[in-house]
Amino acid sequence: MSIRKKGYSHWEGQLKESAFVAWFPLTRLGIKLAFQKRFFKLFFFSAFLPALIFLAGIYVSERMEDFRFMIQGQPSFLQITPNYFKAYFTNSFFLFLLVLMMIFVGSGLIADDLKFKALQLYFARPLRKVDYLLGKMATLGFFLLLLSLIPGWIFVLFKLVFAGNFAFLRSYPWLPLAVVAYSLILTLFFAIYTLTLSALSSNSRHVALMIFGIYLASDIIFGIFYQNFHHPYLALLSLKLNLQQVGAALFGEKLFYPVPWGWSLLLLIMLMGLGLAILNRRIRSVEVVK
Amino acid sequence: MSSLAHLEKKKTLFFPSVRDIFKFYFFLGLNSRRSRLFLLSSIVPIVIAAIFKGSQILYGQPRFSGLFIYSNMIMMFFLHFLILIMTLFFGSSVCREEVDGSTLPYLVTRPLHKMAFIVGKYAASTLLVGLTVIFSLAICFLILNLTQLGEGGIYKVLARDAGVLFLGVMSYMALFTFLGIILKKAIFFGLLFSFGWENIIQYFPGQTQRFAVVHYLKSLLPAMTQEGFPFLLFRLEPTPLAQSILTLLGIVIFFLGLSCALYAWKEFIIDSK
Amino acid sequence: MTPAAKILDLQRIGYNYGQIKALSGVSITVEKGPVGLLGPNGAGKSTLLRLLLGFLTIQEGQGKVMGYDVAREKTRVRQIVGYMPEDESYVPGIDGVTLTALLGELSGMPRQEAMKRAHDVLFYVGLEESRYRRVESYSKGMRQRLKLAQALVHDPQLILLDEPTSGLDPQGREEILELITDISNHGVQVLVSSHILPDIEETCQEVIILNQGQVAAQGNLQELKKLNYNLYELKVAGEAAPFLAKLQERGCRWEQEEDLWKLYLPRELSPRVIFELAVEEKVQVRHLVKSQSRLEDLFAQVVGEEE
Amino acid sequence: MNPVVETKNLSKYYGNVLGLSDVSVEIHPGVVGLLGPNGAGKSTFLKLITGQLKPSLGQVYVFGQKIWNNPQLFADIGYCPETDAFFEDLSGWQFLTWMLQLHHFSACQAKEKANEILGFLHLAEDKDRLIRSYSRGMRQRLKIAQAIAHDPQLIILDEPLNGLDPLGRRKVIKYIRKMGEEGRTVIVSSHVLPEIEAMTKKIILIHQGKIFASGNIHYIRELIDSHPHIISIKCNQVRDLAAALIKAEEVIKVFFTPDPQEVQIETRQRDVFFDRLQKLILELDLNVEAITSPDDNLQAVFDYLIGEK
Repeated sequence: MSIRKKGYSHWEGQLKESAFVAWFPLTRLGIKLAFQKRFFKLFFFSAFLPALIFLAGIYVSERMEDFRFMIQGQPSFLQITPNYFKAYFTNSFFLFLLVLMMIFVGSGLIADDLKFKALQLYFARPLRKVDYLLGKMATLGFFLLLLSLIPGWIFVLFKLVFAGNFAFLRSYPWLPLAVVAYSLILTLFFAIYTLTLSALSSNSRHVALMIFGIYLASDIIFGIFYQNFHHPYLALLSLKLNLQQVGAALFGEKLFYPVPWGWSLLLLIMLMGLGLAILNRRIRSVEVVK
Repeated sequence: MSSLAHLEKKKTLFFPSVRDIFKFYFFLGLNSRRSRLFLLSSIVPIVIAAIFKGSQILYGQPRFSGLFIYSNMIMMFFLHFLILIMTLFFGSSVCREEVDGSTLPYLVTRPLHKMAFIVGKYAASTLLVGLTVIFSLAICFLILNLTQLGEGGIYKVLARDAGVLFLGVMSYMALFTFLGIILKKAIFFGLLFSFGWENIIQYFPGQTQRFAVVHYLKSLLPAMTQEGFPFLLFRLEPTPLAQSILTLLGIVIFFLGLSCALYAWKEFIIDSK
Repeated sequence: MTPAAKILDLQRIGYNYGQIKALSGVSITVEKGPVGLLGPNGAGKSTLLRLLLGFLTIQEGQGKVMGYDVAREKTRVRQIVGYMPEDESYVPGIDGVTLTALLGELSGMPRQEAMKRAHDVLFYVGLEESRYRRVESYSKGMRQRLKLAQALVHDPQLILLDEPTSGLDPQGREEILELITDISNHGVQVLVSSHILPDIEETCQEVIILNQGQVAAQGNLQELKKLNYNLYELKVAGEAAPFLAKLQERGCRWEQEEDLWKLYLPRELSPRVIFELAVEEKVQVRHLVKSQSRLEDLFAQVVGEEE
Repeated sequence: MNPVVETKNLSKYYGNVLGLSDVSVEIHPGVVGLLGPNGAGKSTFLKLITGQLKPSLGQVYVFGQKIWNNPQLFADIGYCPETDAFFEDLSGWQFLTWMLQLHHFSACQAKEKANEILGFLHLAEDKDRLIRSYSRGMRQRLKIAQAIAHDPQLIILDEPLNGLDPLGRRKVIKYIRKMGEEGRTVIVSSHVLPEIEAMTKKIILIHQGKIFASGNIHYIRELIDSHPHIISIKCNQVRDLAAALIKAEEVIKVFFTPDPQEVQIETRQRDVFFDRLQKLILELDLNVEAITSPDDNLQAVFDYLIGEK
């Protein structure tokens, strides 16, 4: 018989030397915390409404005959072409939904760690700054991809299923890749945007105000200028329009404004770079006051 | 008790308390990092105005006159965006900031009239935001109307707009002060109110729009040309001038009074961290 | 475990926060714990710990923790070191087990193992009943224990404890100190940083005294204490003044500290004289300790009392 | 004389959580130590007597008046909260002058008083630094400064010595004693027993939201004199001493500890015992290393009262 001795006991396991996904526990935590928020579940499920509506549209497009009595003529928007995907991915309401999602999930991600001084707990572990950021970004990525990548592929899949043939994919073999590319750009941009603002303040409520305010302000400012100058390059001022431009280009559709979409992409990448630089400065294991 | 006698002399008067609280928070508002950041956002319209003017100088007469741009774009940017964001930040912090930051004990253990705290801090925030906004507005105005500064009539426009913005700041600040006392998530509900409710309700005809603060503010401004402003489109059925001003002041008094009463009655539990 | 490795091997470490000098020329070698890091507020204790963990980058000199270079082998150091920070720090919204397991996982433990171990260490620090409660509802004492638990979750070879008893009541303090001693007895090296002297006295054999960013004294606690003067501490019941006056006639020097008298007895004088005079003057010696100069005196002597 | 602070059947519940239960005390000028473990209700009590919380039941009178919603009383009250919170964007000096101005002092007077108190608490050098850059000890001293800067008659300090180093502690303790001697009322809460002991003999023991005892330490000691005292003696010839002590009738128990140089005895009559002990030491010509009473401190009283031992 052996008796478990009172007092400290050692752990007999082996620590993983270098974990490729060292950041994953942080992601899991972020997702868990998001679902704990009041009203979040309600918001989360209603965020899928646009996707459901578009999915219904795909069904209708294949059963046009059955719905003839409801729809006069041959509505162009029910042609399932890349334009249909552009309509889902670049509509303002969808992007606004993503912003709201970021406010819910992301405003406290770093701000709360700063407020409750949790960074020193994390960084006392073999966790690098990159791991920390990846973990936080993956949390946002989870929600963003769930609203962009997943519906996009489901649209493709259901189009094939409803049609019963691969004609659609044969016409647009690159479409699933476009969905991936655009989803990734959306996700990366929003994740870095949110994290940067979240790292700027330790009060998550102010972060929420900034996430919302900056996004909206950039669009309003564009509106004001465009009203007067009618110059298409002004579209670069609006965060929303830059995303929409890139989206339109990736789906091979007409751009919203006649500006080379490369500029928009470049601008977004530069903003992301700036965000990462700020994050690198702001995330320290201990606050050092001089 | 010996100290009682000399206490009698020092009655806590409401107005001196308001004055001291006001002075403190005005100073703090100018000196704290967070509030400076939000006050700085009032530079944005100045930059916009400067760009308009610059392009006018470089490329000649644009589509719209300076005064038109001022009253249809800059003023609307203030009215529909900037003062909302700023009052939401300052208003919801009036009480919540002290509770979250655990600084309330320093204030409630001073010989200050209880309601004076809310009134004083409200006044400081309102004046801070109001002055910043009016200052920024005036600069925009001057920039855009550089060539017409000789015409005396245009200053009336500026005075009127400044008045409207200040009234707006006063009423929104009172509303958000109240929200900050009753709600923990005042910012979320404030955003919902100011960019959801206030916008949507303008599109409804009849009496419905009278439930939005912005309705009364717009009633004070002349009807606007609605030339292709999708985000400003609304169907205004204005309320008479005097009635609008009275309603706005009523909103201020109502929400400020409610905030004071609630603050004096409620106890705030600061947990020891 | 590498038994040969010294816990600390620091050579002329310097660190400045901008203009402010935090540490300069700190050289410390410690073979074996438990070791105490002692010094007044602002002496540089926390800075030193932060340097050891690589939170701050060493500006001058070099250092090794458990044989690993703190500048170049940060990840290794952090894997075998547990850190209990001084300030309140936690992740709100989750319970104690989740938090502890999360941090275990971040140290490289497999998920299920981390969960199991989290339960174990929480039991060990005495948080078994509040394991499933949200950490923000924890009391001060419980948070302190939680911080200790998370420092232990990955079974480190060395734990760094920054002010482990700050803000605790006597009972809580005693329990934490007992835990520290127990951990140390089970082969984990311990470094305690504290300005509370009895904390160090109770748990450590080695002590390093920091003052104004420099090492003021270092060595074995017992030996450091012996550099003393012939000092007695006593409390008396009765009229103390005439008794002390008589002692002074015999060549004693005394100081009063609160209700305690510190008596510096000339070496040639036997302590018997205290009792003789006490009986003579009808006072009672209620408390007498032949002090080997308490750590506090050592501290005051080394650090120097400003007045 | 009327008490400075008086509570009658004071109780406080946070929702259904007990904070304080049925506390009736009278506090007179001088230093009073409020003692109890974490979560005992000390802070709740202090918040109630400073009117930050509304009593669930009972009354609080300060200077003979109800304190809740009676801010004019604060002209003569100083309060040092336990929480480490500040207006971080101000410098220490700005913070103090503004707090003084909230006492309706003129800017001039406020500056003068602020400078004086900062100098006294050794913060003068750092007065223009932002509070966010202050060290823990500095923050603590600043917190004490704002409580005493306006020269109040009633000073309420919640854990004032937390985070101070020994030298800082000694200074603050000295100052607290001085304020008590000046005839002010100082209420200090702490869970560190020797600190309270160093400040005052008047204590209030609080635990589980209730007052377990209040009064002079010695008075409390007498109250519970049925609790036997333990005295430990370290010397050479321990066994001779023990043999002699066994015969003494005031000694209840004599026992040895693992230390071969130590003997412990238990007695209910300390006076008689110590007289005998001194004589024995001289008679037997003992070389005494130490005489201590392991339980002669607040901790023992406390443990005894709450039944921990």
